[in-house]
Amino acid sequence: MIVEARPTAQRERAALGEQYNTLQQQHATAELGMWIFLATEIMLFGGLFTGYTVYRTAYPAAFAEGSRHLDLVFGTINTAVLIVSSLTMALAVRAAQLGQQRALVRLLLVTAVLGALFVGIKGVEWSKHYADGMVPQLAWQYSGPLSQQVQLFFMAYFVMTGLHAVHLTVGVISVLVMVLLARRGAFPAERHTSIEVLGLYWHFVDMIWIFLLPLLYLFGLG
Amino acid sequence: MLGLPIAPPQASTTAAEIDALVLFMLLGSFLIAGSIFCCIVVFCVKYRRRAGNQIGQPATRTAPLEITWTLVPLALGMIPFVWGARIYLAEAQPPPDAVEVYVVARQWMWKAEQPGGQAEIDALHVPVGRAVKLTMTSQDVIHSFYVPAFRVKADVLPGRYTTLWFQASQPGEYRLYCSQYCGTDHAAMIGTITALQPADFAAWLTSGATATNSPAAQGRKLFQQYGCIDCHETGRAPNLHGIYGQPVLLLDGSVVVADEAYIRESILSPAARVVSPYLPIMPSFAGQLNEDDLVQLLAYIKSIGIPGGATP
Amino acid sequence: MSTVAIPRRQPTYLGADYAIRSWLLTTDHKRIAVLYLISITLLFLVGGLAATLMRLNLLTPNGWLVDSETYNKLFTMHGVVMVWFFLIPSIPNVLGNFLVPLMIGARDLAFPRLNLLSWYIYLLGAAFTLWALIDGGVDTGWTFYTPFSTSASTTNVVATVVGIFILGFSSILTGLNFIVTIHRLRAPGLTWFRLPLFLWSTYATSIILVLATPVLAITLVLVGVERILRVGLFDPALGGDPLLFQNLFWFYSHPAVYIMILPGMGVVSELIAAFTRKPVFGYRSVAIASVAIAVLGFLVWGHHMFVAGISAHSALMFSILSYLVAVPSAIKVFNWTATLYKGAITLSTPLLYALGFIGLFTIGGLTGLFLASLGIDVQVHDTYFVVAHFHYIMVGGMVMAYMGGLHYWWPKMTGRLYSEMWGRIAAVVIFCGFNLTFFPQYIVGYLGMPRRYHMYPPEFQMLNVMSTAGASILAIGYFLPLVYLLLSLRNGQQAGPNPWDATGLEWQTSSPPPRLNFLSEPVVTGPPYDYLGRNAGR
Amino acid sequence: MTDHVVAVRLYVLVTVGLLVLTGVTVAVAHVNLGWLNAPLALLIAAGKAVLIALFFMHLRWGDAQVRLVALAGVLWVSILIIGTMDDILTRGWLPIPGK
Ligand code: HEA
Ligand code: HEA
Ligand code: HEC
Ligand code: CUA
Ligand SMILES: [Cu+2]
Repeated sequence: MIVEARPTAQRERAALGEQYNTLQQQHATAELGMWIFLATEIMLFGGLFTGYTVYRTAYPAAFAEGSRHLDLVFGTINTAVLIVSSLTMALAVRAAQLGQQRALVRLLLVTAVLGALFVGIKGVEWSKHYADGMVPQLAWQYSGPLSQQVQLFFMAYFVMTGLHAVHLTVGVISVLVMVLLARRGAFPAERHTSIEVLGLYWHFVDMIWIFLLPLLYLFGLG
Repeated sequence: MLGLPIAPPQASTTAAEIDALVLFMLLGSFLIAGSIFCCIVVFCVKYRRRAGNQIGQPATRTAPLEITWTLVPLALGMIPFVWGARIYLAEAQPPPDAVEVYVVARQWMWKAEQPGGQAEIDALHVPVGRAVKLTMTSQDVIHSFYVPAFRVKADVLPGRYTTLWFQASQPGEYRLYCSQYCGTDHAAMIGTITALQPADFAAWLTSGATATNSPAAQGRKLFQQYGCIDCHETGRAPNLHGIYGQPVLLLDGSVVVADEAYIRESILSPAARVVSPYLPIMPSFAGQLNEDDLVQLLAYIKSIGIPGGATP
Repeated sequence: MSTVAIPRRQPTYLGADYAIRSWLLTTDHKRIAVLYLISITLLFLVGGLAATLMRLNLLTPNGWLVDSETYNKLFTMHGVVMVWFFLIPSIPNVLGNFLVPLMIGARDLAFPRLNLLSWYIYLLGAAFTLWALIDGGVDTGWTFYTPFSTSASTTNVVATVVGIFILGFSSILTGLNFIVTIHRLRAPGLTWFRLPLFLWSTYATSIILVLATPVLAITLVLVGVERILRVGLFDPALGGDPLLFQNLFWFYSHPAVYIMILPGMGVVSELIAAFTRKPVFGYRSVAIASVAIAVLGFLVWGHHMFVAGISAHSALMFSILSYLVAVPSAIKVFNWTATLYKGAITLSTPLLYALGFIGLFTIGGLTGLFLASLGIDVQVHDTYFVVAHFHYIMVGGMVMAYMGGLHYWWPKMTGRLYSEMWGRIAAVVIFCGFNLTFFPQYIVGYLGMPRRYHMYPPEFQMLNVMSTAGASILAIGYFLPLVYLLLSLRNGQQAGPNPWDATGLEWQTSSPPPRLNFLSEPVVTGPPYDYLGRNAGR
Repeated sequence: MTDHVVAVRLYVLVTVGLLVLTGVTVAVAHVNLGWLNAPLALLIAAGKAVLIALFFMHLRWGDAQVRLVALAGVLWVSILIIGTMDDILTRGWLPIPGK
C-alpha cells in the first residue's frame, strides 16, 4: 500500500473524500465497489437464470414453442442497439479520462438515446405480445395444448426482460443526470471516476441482454 | 433408550437403528464437548491472571496440533454421514411386496386408502410385520407425514407423488403429525396410526365399517366415466396395460419411464410428452379430476401395469 | 506535501454536535453504528415480545393464551424480526460499523454516504415489515414456503416480502462497503495477516452478504409477482415447482446462517485474545477458516430439504458437504480452547460471554451434525430438535457474542465503564436461563413434537413448562444489561483510551474516538495481539 | 490516474466482433443441430460477454481484486445453477416417486 500524505492542492483536495489519502486510492475504491455491486447483480439475475433452467428442463417442448412466438427481428435489432450503445459508452469513458468535455457530453447523450431506443423497441414488442394475447393472466389467448407451460415460458420472458428493462431505465436516467453534470464541467480528467463506474454498470446490463437473446429468442428455432 | 423418556417408542423396524445412530452421536458429542468444557474450566482456573501486568504465553509450533484437529473431525464426520446415508437409502426404497396405501393430504386432514378400498380420515391401520408403502400427494399446500414412533417422515407435495414406507414392529396406537407448516390448523392436522397383529388387521379389514371399494376399482370406474376407454381401448391411443414402470418411446425420440409423475402428467397435460407414434389428441383433464380421482386412476393404471396383474 | 492539518484537540464523535440533524444526516461510521444499535435493540424487543407470548402460550397443551392464527403470526413475526432485523445486522452493523475503520486505522468506511443510506434502507424495510406485522400480520413462517405463501395464505405476505426485499439492499450495501474498505483503506503496514480476526470474519461475512442476499431478493420478488398476478411460478397447480422456491430460498438462507455466526466468531476471537493476553492460537488457520466457512457455506443449502422431495443423489451430496463445512468451525473451537492454555485469564464480563459462546455454539454445532446425518434428519426435521439447534447457535452463540462484544467495546463507544458486578451477574443469568429454555427442546423434539404447533399432545407438557420457565429467566437476563448499560452512560466511570489494556488500533485512540478516529494516521509494524512485543517495546 | 486509456480502434474492433457474433448466433439458431444448438448459443454468448468484460469494462487491465470479484460472480451463479439442477436432473435415479 502506498503511503502518501493527503494532497494539498486545492483542486485535488476538493475531489477527495476525507477517508482517502490519494485520488488514485479513491478511484480504485470506487471501481472495486462497482464491480462488487455488479457481482450482486449477477446473483440477482442468477436466481432468474436458475428458474429458467429448471423449467426449460422440465418443459422443453413448451419452451421451444414459446420462443417461436417471439419476434427475432426485435431481439436482433435490440442486441445491435445495445452493443453500439456500449461502444459509445466506452468512448464516453475514454473522453472523460482524457478530459474531452464536449465529446463526453455528446457521447453520453448518444448512449442515453440508444438505451432509450432499446427500451422503446422493447415496449413495442411487449405491446405486440399484448395484442397477440401472449401475456399471462392479463391477456392470454394462446390455446395450444401446452398452454400452461407456454405461459410459464412467457412468465420467464416477462420477468427477465422486465428486470433487464428496469436496469436499463435506471441506466438511461443515470446517464442523463451525468449529461447535465458534465455540461457544468463536473468531470474534469481527475474526476472521471463516476463516469467510469457508470460505464461498468452500462456494459453489465448489455451483457445480461447478450444472454437473454439466446435463452429467450433462439432456443427452439432449429 | 437408556431407560429415559428421551425417545419415542421404537415401533418400526428402522427405529432401533436410528436410535443407535443417535446414541452413538450423543456419546461422541458428550466426549468431544465434555473434553472441551473440561479444558476450558481447568485452563480458566489454572491460568487465571495473577499479577496485573502478567501476559499470556504465546504458543509456538501450532501446526501439528492444528492438522490433527482438522483431519480428525473430517474423518469423524464421515461416520454419521455414511451411517445416516445407509439408513436413508434403505428408507427410500420400499420392498417390492409392500402393501400400497394411497394418502391424500389437504388443509387440514389426512385421507388414506387401503388397497382394499377402506378409506380412513386422520387415521391409518397397518399390519404388524408387513411393509407398508405410502404413495402421497396433496391437494393444496405442502404437508408432511410424520410418525415419530416409526421414525419416518416425508413431505407431501401438491402436483407430485412422494413415497414413504415402514414396517410396524409393535402393535399399538401411534401419533401421526403434519410436520410441515400448512396454515391455520397445522397443529390440528394430526391423527392416529394403529398397528395391528396380522390377524386383527385382517379382521379390521373385513369389519367393513369403512370399506368401500378398492382404489383401483374406483379408478376403473373413472376410466369409463371420463371416456378414457373410448380411446385407450379402441386403438386410437396406446393401450395402458402393462405400461406402468416400463420405458415409453416418445415422439421426439426420447424415452421416459412411465412412473407416477409421468402418468400424472400424461393425464393433466398430455401434450407435454407425446407417445410415439400417436397424435396429441388427448384432451387435458386438468380441472376435471381432483387428487382423489387422480390417485384412483393411477392405482388402476398401476394395477393393470403389473405383468399379468389381477384387475381387482 | 504535508499532512492535512487535523486540530490537535478534537471533540469526540459524540460531542462534535448535539443537534438531532447532526445524527440523522451523519456519515460518521461511529454515529451510524449507534443509530443501528438503537434500532436493532428496539427490534430485538419486538422479536422477544413475540417469543415471550409464544412461550407463555405453550405452557399448556391446548395453547391457552392465543388462538392458532395468532400463534402462527407470532412465530412468523418472531423469526422474521429476529433474523433479518436483529441478528443479521447485529454484530456487522453495530460493532462492524464502529470497528472496521478503527481497526484498520482509517478515517471512515470507503463509502460513508452509502453507509447512512444503508441505515435508512434498514429503517424503511423495518417500517414496511412492522406495518405488515401490525396490520393483520403474516402467517407463513420466516421461510415463506410456496405454494402456501403464494396461494393459500390470506395474510399480508406481499408487504412483508417487500420489507425484507428492501432490507436486503441494506445488507448488500453494508457488505459491499466492508469488503471495499478492508481491501482499500488499510493503514500502512497492515497486511492481511496482521488484520485482527474480527476483520477476517467481517470480511467473510460480507462475502456472504453480497453474494447470497440478491438471490433472496429476486426470490421474494417472484413470490410477490406470483401472489399478485396469480401466475404459476412456484405453484404446482399452475405448472410451477415448489422445490425451486426452496432451493432458491435456502441458497440464501443457509449462507445467511453463517452471516449470523461468523461475526460472533470474530468477536470471540478478539475477546479471548484480550482476556488471555496472548495471540490467538493458530491465528492464520482461524483467519482462513472464516473465509472457508463463507465459501463452503454456499454448498450445503440442500440439507434443509432432505425430506422435502429432493433426489436421493442431491440429499447425499448435501449431507457430505455439510460435514465438510463443520471442519472449519471445529478448527476455531479447538483453537480458542487452546488459546486459554497458558494465558493470563481474567474472567471479566466479556470473557464470560465468550466462553458461553464456545460452549453453546459447540452444543448447537454438534447437534447440527445430527441434522446433517440423513437418517436422523428424517426423524427430527421440522421438530423442536431443529428449533433447539438453531437457538443454541443463534441465541447461545451469536447473541452471546454480541453481548460480549458490546460490553468489551462499550467503553470505546461511550467513554464509560459499566458495572462489572452486574455484568457478570447478567451473563450468568442469561447462560442459565438459556440452557433451561432450549435444552428441553432437544428432547421434546426427538420425542416428536413438531415445530410451529400452537398446541401439543399432553405428554410434552413437562418439557414445555421447563422451557417457558427458562425463557422467563432469560428475559430477566436480557433486561439487566438494558438497565445497567444505560445507567453507565450517566454514572459510569470515565474509561481511559484502553481500559482492558488490550492491543489493536481501536485502543490507541481516545474513548470515545474523535470524529476522524485518529489524530494522525497510525502505522502498523507487527502482528496482532502482540502482547509480548508491546511489553518488550515499552 | 492509473486506469488505462484504450485506443478507439480497439473499441471499434470489439464492437464489430460483437455484432458479427450476434449475426452468427442468430444464423446458427435456424439450423437444427440437435442438442448442440443450446450449448453453441451459450458459448457464443459467453464469448461476447468475455469481450465486453475484457475490453469495454477494462478487465484486461484491471487489478487482481477486480478480477477476483468478476470471477467470483460467475463462479457463484454456477454454484446456484449446478446445485439446483443436480436435484432436478437426478430425481429419476431411484425409481421411486419423490426421490
Ligand atoms: C447461526 C446459525 C446457524 C449455524 C452456524 C448453523 C450451523 C450448522 N447447521 Fe444449522 N440451522 C440454522 C442455523 C444455523 N446452523 C437454522 C436457523 C436452521 C433452521 C431453519 C428453519 O428451518 O427455520 C438450521 C437447520 C439446520 C439443518 C436442517 C434441519 C432440518 O430442518 O431438518 C441442518 C441439517 O443438516 C443443519 C446443520 C448445520 C450444521 C452441520 C452446521 C455446522 O456449521 C456446525 C458446525 C459446528 C460444529 C460442528 C461445532 C464445533 C466443532 C467441534 C466442537 C468439533 C467436533 C466436530 C466434529 C467431530 C466434526 N442446520
Ligand atoms: C435469530 C434470532 C433469534 C432469537 C434471538 C430468538 C430468541 C428466542 N426464541 Fe426464537 N426463533 C428464531 C430465531 C430467534 N429466536 C427463528 C428463526 C424461529 C423460527 C420461526 C419460524 O418457525 O418461522 C424461532 C422460533 C422459535 C420458537 C418455535 C416456535 C414454533 O415453532 O412454534 C420458539 C419457542 O420456544 C422460540 C423461542 C425463543 C425464545 C424464548 C427466545 C429468547 O432468546 C428471546 C429472549 C428475549 C426477550 C424475552 C426480550 C427481552 C426483553 C424484555 C422481556 C422486555 C419486555 C418487552 C418489551 C418492553 C417490548 N423461537
Ligand atoms: C381423445 C382420446 C383420448 C382420451 C379421451 C384419453 N386419452 Fe389418454 N391418450 C390418448 C392418446 C392419443 C395418447 C398417446 C399420445 C400422448 O401421449 O398424448 C394418450 C396417452 C395416455 C397416457 C400415456 C400412455 C403411455 O403409453 O405412455 C396415459 C397414462 C393416458 N393417456 C391416460 C388417460 C386417462 C387416465 C384418460 C381418461 C381420464 C385418458 N387417457 C383419456 C388419447 C386419449
Ligand atoms: Cu398439514 Cu401442516
Ligand atoms: Cu443450513
